[in-house]
Amino acid sequence: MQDDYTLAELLIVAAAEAWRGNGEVLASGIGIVPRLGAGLAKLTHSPELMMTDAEAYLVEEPVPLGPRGTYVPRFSGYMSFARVFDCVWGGRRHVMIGPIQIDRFGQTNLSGIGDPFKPKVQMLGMRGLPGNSISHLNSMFVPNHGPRVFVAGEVDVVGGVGYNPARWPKGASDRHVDLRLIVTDLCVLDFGGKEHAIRVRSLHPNVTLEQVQAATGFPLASSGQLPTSAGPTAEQLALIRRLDPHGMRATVIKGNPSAFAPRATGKLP
Amino acid sequence: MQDDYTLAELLIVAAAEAWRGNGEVLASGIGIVPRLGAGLAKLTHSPELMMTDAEAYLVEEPVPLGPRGTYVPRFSGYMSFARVFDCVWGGRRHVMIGPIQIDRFGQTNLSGIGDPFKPKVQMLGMRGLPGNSISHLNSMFVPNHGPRVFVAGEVDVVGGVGYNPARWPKGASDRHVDLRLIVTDLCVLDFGGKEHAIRVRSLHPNVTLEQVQAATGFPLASSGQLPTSAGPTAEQLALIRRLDPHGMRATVIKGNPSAFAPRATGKLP
Amino acid sequence: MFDKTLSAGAVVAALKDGMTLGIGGWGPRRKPMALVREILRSKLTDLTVVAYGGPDVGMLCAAGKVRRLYYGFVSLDAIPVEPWFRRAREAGRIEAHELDEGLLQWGLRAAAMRVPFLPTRVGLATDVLKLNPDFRTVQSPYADGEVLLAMPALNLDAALLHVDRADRLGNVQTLGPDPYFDEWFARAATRTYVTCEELCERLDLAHSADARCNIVERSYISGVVAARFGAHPTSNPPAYGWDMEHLKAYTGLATEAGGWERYVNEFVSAPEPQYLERVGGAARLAALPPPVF
Amino acid sequence: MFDKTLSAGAVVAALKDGMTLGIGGWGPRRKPMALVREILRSKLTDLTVVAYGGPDVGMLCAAGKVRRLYYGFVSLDAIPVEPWFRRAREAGRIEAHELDEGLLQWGLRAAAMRVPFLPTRVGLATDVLKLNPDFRTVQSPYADGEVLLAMPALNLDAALLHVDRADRLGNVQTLGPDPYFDEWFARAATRTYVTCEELCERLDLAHSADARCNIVERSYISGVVAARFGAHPTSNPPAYGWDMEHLKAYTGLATEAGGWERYVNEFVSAPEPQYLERVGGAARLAALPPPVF
Repeated sequence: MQDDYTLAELLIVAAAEAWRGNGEVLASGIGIVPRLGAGLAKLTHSPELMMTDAEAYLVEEPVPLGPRGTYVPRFSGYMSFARVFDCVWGGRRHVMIGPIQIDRFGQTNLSGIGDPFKPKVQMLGMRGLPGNSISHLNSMFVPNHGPRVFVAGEVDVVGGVGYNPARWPKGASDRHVDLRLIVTDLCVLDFGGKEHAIRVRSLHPNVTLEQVQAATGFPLASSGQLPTSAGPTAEQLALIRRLDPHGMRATVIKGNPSAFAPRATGKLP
Repeated sequence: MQDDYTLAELLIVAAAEAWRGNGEVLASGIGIVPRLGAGLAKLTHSPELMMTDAEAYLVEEPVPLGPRGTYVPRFSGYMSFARVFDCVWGGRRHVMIGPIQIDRFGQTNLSGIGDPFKPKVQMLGMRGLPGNSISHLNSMFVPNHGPRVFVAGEVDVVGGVGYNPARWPKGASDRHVDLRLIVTDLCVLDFGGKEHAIRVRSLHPNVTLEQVQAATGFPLASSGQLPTSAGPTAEQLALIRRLDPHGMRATVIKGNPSAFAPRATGKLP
Repeated sequence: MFDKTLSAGAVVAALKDGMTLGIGGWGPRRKPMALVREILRSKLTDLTVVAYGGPDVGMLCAAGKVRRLYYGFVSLDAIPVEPWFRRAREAGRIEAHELDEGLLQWGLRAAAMRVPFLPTRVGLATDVLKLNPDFRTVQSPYADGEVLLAMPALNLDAALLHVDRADRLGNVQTLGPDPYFDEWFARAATRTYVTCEELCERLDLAHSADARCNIVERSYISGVVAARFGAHPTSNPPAYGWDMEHLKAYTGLATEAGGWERYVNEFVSAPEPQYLERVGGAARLAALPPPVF
Repeated sequence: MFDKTLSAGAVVAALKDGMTLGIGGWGPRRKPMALVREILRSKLTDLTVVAYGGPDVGMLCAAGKVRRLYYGFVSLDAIPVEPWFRRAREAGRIEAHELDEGLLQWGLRAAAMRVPFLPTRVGLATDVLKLNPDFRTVQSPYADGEVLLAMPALNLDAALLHVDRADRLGNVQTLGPDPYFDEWFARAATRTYVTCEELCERLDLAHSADARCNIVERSYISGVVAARFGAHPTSNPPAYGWDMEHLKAYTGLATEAGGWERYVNEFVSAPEPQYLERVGGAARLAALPPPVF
């Protein structure tokens, strides 16, 4: 019974762990899984987290995704875009976003593919990546773990800073840089390797380290026996359903597979 | 009949002239005469002036002084203290204040008398003088023209900047410094002398240039025949009464003399 | 008193080729689209645009009006990448000064405070520096000696905003939950023009109780244009939501040959009253629901 | 959930000698006087105080708690110069870092944004530089090359604020027309303690409609103290005005021998409930009229 959950639901639980023990920070989950993860964290292990209604107000009860029916969010505080930047620069925030590229240094790209002066594919732009990454806790979500995301060299456009000494001007301070988790459809990574190298922290069910390494453009650190990523408890699953009453989490991973579905080997897009 | 006005009323009219032709600036008159002057300017020659309720809102009709009875100010905009500084630094303001000392450079002091590290008399502090004086139009009001106010050397504590080259660090910009009028109980001064020297612009009735010079700690510029400062017209007087229904202007100059009262010569406190 | 009202055409006539324009709002939210459409109808060109971009930026790019663009993103929110902006970028047609979102407002604040720069860590160690090769660093003169990015002031020749209410004197109010950075666009600009849903004779007489919704004092407002639904197809919360149906059709045209000409012919070439009819008329627009996140 | 409520005594016990304290409010407006009185009752000393000063600063000076003071003014408004501050200054008893008012908030913003300084023209060519000999200038790295004052961050160990409403989680609201710079004191501080007129279990449940009155997010609020009339004798608009009768008596004592001891004996030595009785009780305080300007 307890094993009756989807991969997306497992990812939500894994994402929620990013916000554990952060203290009182604004938990910003951008996208369905990160947002549900933040909400789950607040409703379980970390009630001190702050959260917005995804518009301009703070709430103490995470707002469910999608049409709200009769549910009306109640506001405990104000968080306009202007205040978001004050919050970001002040450092009391932890955001999880889905970059289009991540490199071995943890540098991230949301701007585009190719030459930034004439991109092959223009994406969103820098958005808040430079500010987020240099100011407060950051985590990432990757629903399609592969070498196009985890690139072999540097990302095409560095939006979010990482642990790449060559990028830092002399005298500049990286003291607030603190990259935490990368939750992917294959595994959970962190920056616990040597000199903040990206390290495998846990593998999702039926995923091998070799599969993960093959899907990654750079060598991953890992140590000893890797645990299997935990799926939701019955309580967590109930909370996830409450936070996502319309089942939008089913759209995150193609086919919405069970967490225990067999994986194709040599996954290379 | 038209000559039936007090010195304070003449000073209000003189103060109002400071705001003529400024364009759309926040007119801040600190103290009874400057405030009434600003209100009079707005109600007559300069309706484009902005004004506050002396608290946090902008009004289009100057708020009368003192208890308001049934009058309720109506607000056209917001001007919190935070926004005042944004307005000041942006430069679209003209303030008239009453410094305790003014020197030949137009430098002003509201902080105290004597050594700033152990003042003989502590006054208000810098307040907004450094920011006002370096950012936008400034005028001054002196109800007791004498050498204690118009000091021989530099003011004891420079709060408001002036045209004193020795005070400006190399590379600093004084391009927004623009000192306008000084309205005193004897005369109206401006900064139209050589290299912004303080110059007599008009004399109040029954006041001579010699009296003014004798009451001033530094040489004043002046040129040709000096006009007599204009008193209020009947219309202006009616507006002044409307803006000051409780007659607070009577408290500004000791004894609330007529504008035409004889002056003691050699006025030296 | 005095009267700052004018037509959208008069606003655009006051703008000059080569100017730096700031555009208020945020993505597909409260954009001064009636003024943007008026620019599209004009010969104005060679613009430097500073914006948290939405269809305003996309349309100006599509029409070839933009030479240089300062932006943190250009997005329609539910449609993550603005399609016409994407085309212009991928064609290398605009000089793209991509910025962090917070850095953009910092540059506006520098201009507002009339300082040449404001320091920050944000942008260091990123390609913000590659895309803005004129940016310099500055060292703290204190014991820390830290090297920071000196974000230069983004001085604007003009800012364009859409607000809920304005009066003839230039007093303005926005009623939505977030004023975005409109205040800072105005303070950074030599002149600011607003369109408004409701034009009042005097806001102090009509809406004194909402004075705290005044986003910037009227000394920053040079001109006021009455333009009910002037933000369409972007949202103007809480009055109306964005028009996703329209934005989807607009997006679809970006991958069609002659798509922009079709959009212009259908929606831009005729004056504003016809535009409002062609997008469904007042009753439909007033009923556009606010988006739910 | 969690609960940040504590007593005024516990707040003061958490403060240490030599700390830098920021105090919110403005002159005789919305000062956290219940916390100031609690400091007066304690042995806490050797403080660096940053404030737009009113009786908070005056009382701390009178009690010899202040070693160093950063201020733009210290005033009771209708009584232009705070009398006890004046005495301390004229006796040369405090290290006075007199600032321009705008410069003070600029230093708080620098701390809030965690940059070592923010540039400005304000303070150049004035004795701000004499009274703050540690201040340095910085040169713009751009073509203008302008030399500006580098206002250093005013980093606070703790900030003390008074608000209208707070909840146990640390959410706060102020209802007056002007929030002053309380937000920036909080953001500049490692920890912030607030007193509140009304303590709620949950502001989102009790006063959601006023959420825009939230001056800073609760991550900046370390502790919440229930203190009805906690701003007395300063004003807490719109709820109550300042107590000019009390402030006049307080001012009168400044020129009497043993005046401070008398003030302490009469008003400070007994705990807060007695204080409120001695200044006239709740009915009188609730009826103190707002000042008219």
